[in-house]
Parts: sequence; C-alpha cells; structure tokens
Amino acid sequence: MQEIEKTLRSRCAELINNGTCDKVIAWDRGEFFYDNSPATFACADCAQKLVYDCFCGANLSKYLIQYAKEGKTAVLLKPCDTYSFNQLLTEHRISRENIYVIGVGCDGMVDIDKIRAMGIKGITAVKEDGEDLVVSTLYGEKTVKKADCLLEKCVSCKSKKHYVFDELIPEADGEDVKENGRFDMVEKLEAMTAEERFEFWQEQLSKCIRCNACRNACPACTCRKCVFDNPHSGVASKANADSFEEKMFHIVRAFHVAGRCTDCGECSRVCPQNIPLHLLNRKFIKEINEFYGEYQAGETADQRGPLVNYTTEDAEPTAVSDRGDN
Amino acid sequence: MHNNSDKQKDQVFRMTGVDTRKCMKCGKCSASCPSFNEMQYRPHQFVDMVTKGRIEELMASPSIYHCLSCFACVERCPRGVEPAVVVEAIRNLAERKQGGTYFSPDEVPELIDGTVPQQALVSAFRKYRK
Amino acid sequence: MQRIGVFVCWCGSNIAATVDVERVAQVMKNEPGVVFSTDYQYMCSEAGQAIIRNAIAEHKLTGIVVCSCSPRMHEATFRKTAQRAGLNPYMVEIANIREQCSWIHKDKEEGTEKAIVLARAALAKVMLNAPLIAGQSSVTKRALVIGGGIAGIQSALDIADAGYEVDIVEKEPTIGGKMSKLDKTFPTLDCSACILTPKMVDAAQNEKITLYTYSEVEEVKGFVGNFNVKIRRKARYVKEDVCTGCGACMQKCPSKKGLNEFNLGLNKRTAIYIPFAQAIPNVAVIDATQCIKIKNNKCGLCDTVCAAKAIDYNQQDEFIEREYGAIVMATGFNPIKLDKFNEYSYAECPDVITSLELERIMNAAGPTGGKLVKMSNGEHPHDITFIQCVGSRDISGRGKCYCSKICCMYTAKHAMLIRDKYPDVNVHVFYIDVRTPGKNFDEFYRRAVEEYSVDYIKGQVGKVYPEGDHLVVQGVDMLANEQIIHKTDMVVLATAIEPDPTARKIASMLTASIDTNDFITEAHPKLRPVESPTAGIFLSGVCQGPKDIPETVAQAGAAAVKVLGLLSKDKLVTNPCVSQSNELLCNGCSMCQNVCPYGAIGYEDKLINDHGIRETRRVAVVNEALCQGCGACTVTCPSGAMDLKGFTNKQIMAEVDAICK
Amino acid sequence: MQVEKQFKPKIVAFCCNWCSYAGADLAGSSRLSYPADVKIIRVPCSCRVNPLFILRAFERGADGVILCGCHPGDCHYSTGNYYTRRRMTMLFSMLDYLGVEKGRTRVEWVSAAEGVKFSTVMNNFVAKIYELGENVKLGDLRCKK
Amino acid sequence: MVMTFSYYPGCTLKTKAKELDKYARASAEALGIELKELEAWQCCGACYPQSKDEIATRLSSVRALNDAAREGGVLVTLCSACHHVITRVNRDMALKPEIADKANRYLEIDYHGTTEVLHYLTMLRDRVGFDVIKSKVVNPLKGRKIGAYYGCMLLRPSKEMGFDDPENPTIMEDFIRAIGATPVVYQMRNECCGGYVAMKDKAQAKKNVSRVLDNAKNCGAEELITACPLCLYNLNENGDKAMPVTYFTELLAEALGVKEA
Repeated sequence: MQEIEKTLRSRCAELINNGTCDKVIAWDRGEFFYDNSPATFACADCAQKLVYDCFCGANLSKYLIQYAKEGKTAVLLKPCDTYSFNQLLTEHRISRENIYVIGVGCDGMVDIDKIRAMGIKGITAVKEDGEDLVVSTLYGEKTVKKADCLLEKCVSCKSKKHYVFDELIPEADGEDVKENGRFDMVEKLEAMTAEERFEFWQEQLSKCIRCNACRNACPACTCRKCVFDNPHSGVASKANADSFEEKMFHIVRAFHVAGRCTDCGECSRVCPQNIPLHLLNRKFIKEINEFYGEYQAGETADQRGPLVNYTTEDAEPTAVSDRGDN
Repeated sequence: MHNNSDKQKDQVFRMTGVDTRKCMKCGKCSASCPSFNEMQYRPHQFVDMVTKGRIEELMASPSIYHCLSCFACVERCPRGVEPAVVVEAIRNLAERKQGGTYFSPDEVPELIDGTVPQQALVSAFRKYRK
Repeated sequence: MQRIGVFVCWCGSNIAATVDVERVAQVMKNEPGVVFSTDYQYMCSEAGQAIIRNAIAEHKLTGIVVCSCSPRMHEATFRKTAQRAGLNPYMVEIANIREQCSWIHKDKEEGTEKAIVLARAALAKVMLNAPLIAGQSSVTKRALVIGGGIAGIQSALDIADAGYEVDIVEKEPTIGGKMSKLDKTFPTLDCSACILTPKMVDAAQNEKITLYTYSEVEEVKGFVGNFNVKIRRKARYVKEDVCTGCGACMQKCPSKKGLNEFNLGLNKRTAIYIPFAQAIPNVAVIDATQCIKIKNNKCGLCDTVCAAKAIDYNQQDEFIEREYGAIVMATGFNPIKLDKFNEYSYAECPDVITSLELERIMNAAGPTGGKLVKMSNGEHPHDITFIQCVGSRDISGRGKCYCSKICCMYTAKHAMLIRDKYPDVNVHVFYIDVRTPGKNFDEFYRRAVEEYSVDYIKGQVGKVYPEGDHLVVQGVDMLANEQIIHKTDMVVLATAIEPDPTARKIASMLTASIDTNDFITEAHPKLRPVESPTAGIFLSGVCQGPKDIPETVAQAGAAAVKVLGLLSKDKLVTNPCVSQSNELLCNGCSMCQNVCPYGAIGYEDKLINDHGIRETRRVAVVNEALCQGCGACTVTCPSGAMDLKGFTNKQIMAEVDAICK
Repeated sequence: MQVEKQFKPKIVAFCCNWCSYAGADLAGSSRLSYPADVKIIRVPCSCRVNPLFILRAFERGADGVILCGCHPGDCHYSTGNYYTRRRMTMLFSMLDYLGVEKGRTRVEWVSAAEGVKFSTVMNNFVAKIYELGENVKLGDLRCKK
Repeated sequence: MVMTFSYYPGCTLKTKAKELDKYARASAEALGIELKELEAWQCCGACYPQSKDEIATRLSSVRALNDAAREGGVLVTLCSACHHVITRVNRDMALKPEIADKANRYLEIDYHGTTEVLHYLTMLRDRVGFDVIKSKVVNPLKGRKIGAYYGCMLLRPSKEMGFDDPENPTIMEDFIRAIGATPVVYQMRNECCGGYVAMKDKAQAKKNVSRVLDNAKNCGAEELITACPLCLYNLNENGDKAMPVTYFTELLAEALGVKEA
C-alpha cells in the first residue's frame, strides 16, 4: 500500500500540474493515525500529503456533491465507493465531466476497534505486512492477522472491481467477490422469532443518540434538507423526544435509501454507538433482490431503481405478511 | 381411478415442466412429426390425452417408442408445449414400471452387424429400458 | 388564524337516526378554530346551503366542514355553495358521516363518537387547507394526425369537416397506407382503391388539411392543448409544389433496380418514381440510394426531361415546427418479418408469399397486372394453399401472442376471389380456428366453403419445401387424424401483424404508454378506448390493437370527436390538486420523473436563491396541465420537496393525528 | 368502583378516492356493517400514502393501519398502485424485521364495486387487531430499562 | 499462435467412427489447433434425458464439463449426439437449480454451467474462420456436389442448442464452400433420419432415410456429409447405398492434404 500511496501522490500532483484537475479529493491524516479523513488537496505540493493506508475506509464520493460543483475535481475511489459514485450520477447530483476518477486498489480497510478488542492497548501505529498487521504499542510490537481486523464492510466486501474510473492505480483491476456472505446476519435475524428480533433491535436502537453521523456519512442521504431537519415537514425532530422517534428515524432513513443504497457500509462504520445500521439497508437489498430480481444500486449510472419501477406481476405485500411466523 | 390419473398427470408435469393446457390444438406437432404414420396416438393427441389424464392408455401404447426425439415438434410448437418432452416422460413412466423394458440385452446379438455404432446401442439402452 | 364553520347534516333520518347530530355540532363548536357550528335536516337543500352561505358571511368563515354524505356525492355541491358565498371552493372539507358511519353502525353512542372523530379529522385538515385556484391553459386550435393510412385520413377528414385545421404527417411519399395496397375488402368485396382514393383526394383538397408526406415526427414538446412538434420533411429531391406528376422522369430514368416498396418488393421501380398511379400527392420522389446523379454525379436525365423543372438534386431534409392542441396517433401496422419461420421456406421460394403480397398480385395495378401467377416462373398455378396463424397466437418467442384478428376474413376473401376468377385452381386453407365475429362475416366464410368449395383443413403445416416446379406442404388434418403431404403451386402465409416500429418511438416522445406488444395503451380499455392516458393524445386504428377497416374507420371517427371536444374549448380548466415542487428542497434526482405516469414532471436548471446562496440547480418543475394529482411523486421524493396540493403531507398527517388522538 | 377499560383499537384506513373509497361508500349504502373503530382517510391514490404516514399513525397510537387501493391494473392513474405494492411490501418487510407484529398493517385491493369485500376486509382486519391487542411494541422499541 | 481446447471425442469415435475422430485431429493440427483430449471421460449417455427427474443419466456429461472448466473452460465436441447431450446438460447446470443441486451434491463438485461447449464446426467457423480454412486448402474439392446432412441433434431445440437456424441452417454449406466444393441445399437436410429406430424398427428407419436421400439426390447432391455416427450408420444401413455418406472431417482432411498423414 505504501507503493500505491507514493504513486497516488505523484500522480495527483501531476494531474494538478497538467491541468487535468484543479483539486483532488483524497484522505488526509486525521487527529490519530487511524482516523484518516476526507480532504481536498488543491496544489501539487499539498498532494504529497495525501494518505493511503489501511485506515482509509471513508467513502469520498459524497463529498463531490459539495466540492465538485466548480472546476475539475479528481477523486480517489475504492472499488466499493464507485457504486456510490454511479448512484450519484444516476441521481444527477454530480456531473461526470467535472470529475476525474482515480480508482484505487483496495484489499480491505482496518477497524481499530477490532484490534483493541483483541486486548491490545497503547497502540501507536499499525503497519501492513502482507497478510498481517504489525501493531506498534507502547509496550512493544504485536502481529495480528489483517483478516481478523477488517471493517465490517470489508469483511463482506462485494467487489474489488471498479465500476467507474478514468484511470486505475494500480493498473490491474480486481473482480467481484461472489461469496461475500453479506446477507448472513440478515438471514440469522430472519430466522429468529419476532420476539427475539424485537429484542435485538430494541437493544440496538436504544443506543442511538441521534448524532446523525450515519446520515451525514451516507452517500445516499444527500437531501439538501433532511425531512427530519425541516420544521415544515411535520416530522422534524432534532433529538429523540419520545420512544418512537429514533425508530422512526432509522426506518424512514432506510426507506428513503431503499433501492439507492449501494451497501457501502458507511452508516455502521461511523456510528459511535456501533449500531449495525447496515443490517436495515441489507434487509431491503435482500428483499429487493428476492422480489424484484437482483439489483445492485450504482452498478451503472443509468439504472432505474426498484422502488421507482414495477412490473405488473410483482409480488403482493401479502408475500411478506403470509410468511410463516418464526 | 380418477385419483390415479390425476397423480400421473402431476407426475408428468413434474417430470416435464410442461403445461399441456397451453396447447391450442393447432396440430403443428403432428404436421411436423416424421413418425406420424407409425404412431397410434399422434403428438397432438398425446398432449390432449395428458391434459385429460389418459396416461395409462398412452403408457400402454407402442407410440411411445416410435417418437424419434427429433424435436421438430418442440422446435415448431407455437405454444411452447414441447410434445417430445411429454412423450419421453410417459415412456419413462412405462419403463420405470416393473417389466417396462422395451429393449433387452438378449436382443442385442442378433441386431449387431459389425457396423452398428456404439452410440446406437447406448442410446437404445438409455432410451428404451430402465 | 382560520375561522371554521361546521355544518352537520341529518340527511333526514339517514344520519340522525344513528348519529346524535346535535351533539356532534355541540362538541365541534368547542374545538379550537371553530367559530360556528350547527346542524340541519338537509344541508344539501337550497335552505341548507343558505345556512352555510349566511354563516360564511356572518362569521367571516375562512373554511367549512360539512358532516354529511360521501364527498363523492356532494363535495362539488358544497364547493359551489362556498364559492357563491365568496369563499374559495377548496376551503371545504367533508366528513363522511353517512356511508362511513350512520349507515353501517347500529349503536347510536358508537356512531356519534365516530362521527365526532371524523369531523375532527376533517377539521384538522381544513385548518391546513389553502385556497386553490383551478389553472387554465390555452388550446391551440389545430390537430396533428401521425400516419396517413385510412385511420389517419378519416380522423383528419372528420376534424377538418368540423372546421379545424389538421395536419397529417406520413412517413411514406404518399398517403393511403396499407389499405391502398389491398385489392378487395371483405365482406362486401368492393374494390379497396375505389373507396379509399376518393378519401385521399378529399384529404388533399380539403383546405383545412395540410399533408406532410415523406415526413416524420422528430420531437414533441408541450402538453395537452399546447404541443410543439418538430417535423422532419425528408428530401424528395423533387420540388413538391412544382412537380406535375406527369411521369416523364420515370420513363427516362435508367436506374431500374430499386425494389418497388408499394408492391412489397415483388418487382422493381426506377430511382425516380411515383409510388402508384393514385398517389397523393401525385409527386415524384428520388430514391437517393439508387439515383446515379446523386451517387455518382452522372446522368441527370430526369432533370433534362422535366418540363416543370421540379428536380433538385441538392435538396436537404427540412425541419418545421408547429403548435397543436391535440395529437392523433394513427401509426398503423406491418406484417411481421418471417425470418424466424424458415420452415415455410418463405425466404427461399418466390412462390411462398404473404397475404399482403397476394393482395398486390391480385391487384390490377400490381406487379402482374392482376393476373394470378407464380412469381417464380410466371406460370398459372393450379393449386394454392393458405396457412393461417403464421406468427399469431404464438408464445414460443417467434411470433406474437395475440390473435391478429383480420387474417381469417382476408384468407376467406382470397380463397373466394381466386376460386371465383380461376375456377380451375384448387384452394386449400390450413386453419386452427376460423374466427369470424362481425356483421356478415361468418356468412362470408361459409360462402367460401359452401359456394366456392374452398377446402378448409383443420390443422397446421409443419414444413413447406420446393420439389421440382412445385411446393410440398407437409401438414396435418386433425379431424381425419392424418398427416398430409400435399403438392401445391403457391403457398400464402397469413402473417401476423404488429404495430409499426415508429409507434414505440413516437409513443415515448408523447409519453403515451404502450403495452408489451407495442400497441398503444388506452386510458381505459372499455370506457376510454380511443384516448391515451396522456391528455391530448388520441388513438386511431391498429396502433391501439388489431382491427379491420370498418372498426378502424369507426375508431378514427371517435378519436376525431374526442379531438373536437378538446379543440372546441377556449380554455382548459385544470385540476388544482396537483403536485408542486419546492425548489429549495429539490435534490434534482429525477426519481419523481420516473414514477410520473403523465410525463408531467420536467427538470430545469434554475437560478436558486437558497437563503442567500445563489446557484444554478437542477430542479423538478411540475406541468400543472399534465399533472392529474395521483401523488406518486410525493412519496418517491425523499426530501419532501414534492407535495400534493389539497392532499399535503401535513394535511394527511393532521388527519392521522386527529383520528389517533 | 373503576371498571377496567375495554380495549378499543384505533384503526386508520387509507382509501384511494376512485376505487376503495367508492367501495366503502357502496358498503355503506348496502348497509354492510363493520366496526366503528375503523376511520377512513381519503387519498387520491394508494400511491399517495407515504410509509411515513403509517409510521406516524403508529407513533400517535394507532393499533392497526390498512391501505386500500384499486386492483393492480385498474389504477385510475394507471400505474400508481404498482408503486404502492412495492413500497408497502418493503415497509411491511421492515416492520416484520424489527419484530413488530405483521398483522398490524395490511394492503387490500378493493374496487368500487366491492362493497361486500370492503366490509369483509374491515371486519377481518379489526378482528385481527383485537386478537393482537394494544400496540405497545412500536411505541416501545426503545429500551426503557 | 496455437489455440488449445479441451476435446471430448465420445465413445463411438473410439470404435466405429474412428475416421470422424482421426481426420478431425489431423485437420486441427494442420490448422494450428491443439485438441487436448480430456483425461478421464465417460460416455455422455448418447441421448439427452428430457425428464427433469433423470439425474444419473446426466452425471457423466457434468463430469466432463467440470473437468473442462478447470482446463480453460472450452470443450470441443464432434459427434452430434455428444454435442447435443453435453450442451443441454450444461444448460441445465446453469439454469435449472433443481438439477444442478442434485448433480453437484452427488458428484461433490460445484459446477454451474460455466464451460463453453463448442462444436468442431462452430470452432472452425468462429475460432479459425472459414476464410482461413479456405486459404489453407491445398487440395480444393472442386466440382464435387456435396449435400450437408445436419439431422436433428445439432439444430434442435434451437433455443437450447443455438447452433444455427433450425429450419435453414448454413454452417455446413459454408464449410463445403470453404473446402472448394459446391454445396447442394436440399430441404430434408434438417429432418430426422430415424436413427433411434435404426435397429429395432427398420421399416420406419428406411422410410425416413429414403425421404432424406431421395430429396438430396433430386436436388443434385452426389454425396453427403454428416457429423453424426448414428446418422451415417443409418443412412448407409437403411438406405440404398447409392449415395456415399462421409464424415465432414474426412473431406476437411482431404482438402487440407492431411488425409493420408
């Protein structure tokens, strides 16, 4: 990855110098080594500071709405991020000709919490070493398997192939991951009894503090004004005033992104309370696939989403209500 | 008896996946069939009799061995009914019954003439006995 | 602050028997926002309406709730009442306490409780009502007919007869369509040209009708009453207004290899040609792919011989734009291609022909001068076999799933005509079913069998193949349970018909919906069969579904009447309960556009001032003339930028809240 | 002496103006009764019903919400109820996924001619809600431990 | 550049139809194609089991397909019957989970119809090109009037076989042209010769054969070619033997000058 980072820096500088773009949206070092954050780099020298390592989980496509309005912008997209990019194109939120997409290779991003959960304390740096991670701590070095420390969204990675790009770094592209097991947990929940499911979600959703991080990171939640922020919508709420509201918020949010969610996993990644919000979206994706045929939002930039489409032979809602009670 | 014929009908449907009720009785299968004159029940009759559950009669008829599986009827049927598939399902039903074998190894020696391709024997065994 | 009046109707004893109307009025009087509440025996009577009018004036009411029968019954009545009293008619809400309450509940206590809840819900809604004004849009008093076959001609003539301007756009160089190619028509056997050509002439001479032949619709913008249509006039290379149709050019043209389209390619024509003798307009056209002058800049003979100097080798396609109030689709049909039906050897054997080709062969103006001969060698046939349902009723993917409807009758006609003119020719017809619903239709078919001894064989044909000079038909006679190997001289295929391929293209320009077979969908299959769900678009002829000539003419007339009904209006009143887009909230994502069944939502790049931020944004714009107010877009919109006037999000939620209180 | 209050469910029925509302009118004029717990809200088309409205009803204490529209293929606006069908299938699936009783929501297609069906549907639905009892779950997904 | 494909000869080609195989290999070599015979193949079953509940009879084809999937993913067949069976079983594995699941579980493999089944003729047309063949012909079969006998297996059901137009095929005629001979188009070239009853019901077979042969003769054919050992046997055995019938590969080898090699 260090190799890639070097190439990215010099290539981005080159792109700014030769006028292909006037700025690059990429990752910058955050406050800690493990919280690389989205940033714009507007000069060739600044581009030398961009970061690409195993803590670049953030999906940069959403930032294009705001930052690629003018001029020509280059952006670094991991394979999973390219779906979001296409979806934004579909919805006319960004314009393709203003953006230069550099597809960057990715073999999974790391979740610092998972390393910590292994009981490793005082972490000062994490370096990749092949299949392993070398964790430097105040108390010496430790080696762990990278596969054990991946972000949830990377554990169930659905593709290593870029669905849109102007150039690729490195040049060779990956392939779709067929067996990604991303619906395993949804299936597990489905297999529970309604009571068990209720309990599961009650516990999870009760943790919500309505910080709106999920909404702010989600590349599909891009409304100029969210209905929950709009005093005229009739459903505005800033904080959870009563017991129902966070549920309503999450159901409505899942519904608003249904058929548009690319399953990029940002919602769960950014949740400070570690609520597995992606399981709500995946449920919709799974149901859509089953009822209306396989659909992957953002696979191309001209799709008609399943909820703004129909066939005369669609399943009736009773297909859901008649399912056996667990 | 009625129940049995319904059961057999279901069985044929499970084996073929063909809904014989789609047939509009145009006769194109029989018009295309190279074995028409050899058959007691013609392809269009096969389809109709399956719809009506008259499967025992078909199983007992030598017609099931005269179908050449040439798929001309399958190719040309405007309704996607696939008569040859139906005929084979009924032949399978007949052969799966005890003593349902149409072709036995004892017959082979006298049929062999030195030029018979293996394929002819293999397919005869595959097609006409269980 | 709203000042609401509540009016509770007894409906005689219909409501009052199970609902304590006085108590309802009493309870409602104490609701916030209500300044007046009363009950009366018959609110819809003139006396009842007077109570409402007086209250509106006296109490300066800003809105009213009428607790009465279904709004489907008297909403319009009470809206008019409000309007007469100077109140906006959309400031009226009805609580349905008869059909939904008194009539279905026995217990008076229960009924009264429910009536109060319904009244509260109506009140909650009316508090949020805003005055709505029905929009108006103008009507351009001109109609466009797309397609110049019998359907288009008839619609145009009927519209023109009523005094309105109408234009016909026809993609071929002449109007007349398929009917002009036919020999005789069933069941009367009158000559097709004899009944059609006078209509073609009428259309050409009617000063209200403008013909754009050799032209295609390129683009359609606008909406009912105000369509803007761009028409491409393809280059004829002959000046239409100069050419006299003398035909001298055709005599001299040395390029004689073009296939004669009018005769379905059964013979050849010159590069410069008039499609047929009665063509309208009777003007030549040059086939640029065949013309030696245009291809190689040699020749130029036609120009030399043209006394009128009508030839213009440099002519280019021209575009004209016109405004129309209504559009009639009359795009017609074609026989399907037979490339998936090679078992009939159509491609290989010139003596295997389609029924439409037979029409040309039988036609006195056709390639054989009306003489029935084998196309392979010009010999007289002694035996002809017809095959019906070629590609019709076919769900194998090779043909069309529907019955093409006209084939049974024209096949009977062909069989009969041949037997009549050439009694020595044996005629056989392979059929699946003979379908003859229609006046004198079955009698006609029976005549073919009984008087003309046409041999009808119940069964289909599996294969047709040449053998020497003959054709062999391998078919089945299902009644005799025999396979037939029949030697014949000609085979005629009753080929399925399908909508002309332009229909799909034009329908999408018009946002008119089409079905899986590319037939244009009606607004209602029974009650609005000649209208498209898209306002201002009307259907004429086979573009809507297979039909014969009388049906086509009837439908063409019906479509014309619908057009006239529209054009006779000075203004179109539009339903004010339509969607509106809040530009500040709109994301420009196009999801609403996807679900709109009327194409009423467009997108514009607009300069938006969003609390001081000025920028150009892509925002949805609702065309109120097209929007029918279903609300599909409102639910699709995640940001809530789309709302439906008269049924706003807030109004419906207020009702929900009132009911759940 | 206080008698324990009997459960009276609150049931919201969204009916499209062209078919189901007319079906309800027909039920009324045919005097086909159904429980008074059902309160109808008229909408132009079933596709006007935002899932948000249904959640809102539950939030405000509804025990059941039923949505009625024209039969698929008969929509007054030609395609509205096809979208409704997909949206509601998804919403119901989500509610079920959250562990909320499935029976509290329902979609029924009722034409203007189906007064009898309207009444039957409402009777059945209300019976189901009585069976399920008061809606506590939706108001109680937050842990109050 | 040498093209390499997995090759499934089938049993008959090892016994009674050795010429079909021998000349195919010789010609392939001359055309720069390496045909790698699958290491362990069994008989395809010779006739496709049409009933969905016949699983065992599909297994040997599945095995061959699965082996080919691991060897480059293209399997070349030659015998019409093998091509028919293997192509259709392959389709079942891709499209009919109820069959694929059972077969996979029984064989303990995970195969879902990914192998491309290519008939030798299709390979000649699409991978080599008839124009290339034409350029490599050293011994054009000038003046020979050859009728192609397609039979049933290659063509039908066309939705599954996807081989050529089922009613008016042209690939063999194009092949005949490529080797310098004159193709004779006759109508019965896609009608059944009655191969399945060649042994048990000679009368029926004879009727079918003469229908084909008479038509070919009347249309001017002087010899016939085929890709099917059963058709070849039947046309010879139950015909009048006046019309020579050979495998198309033999003529190919002859034209390429490798017949005697």
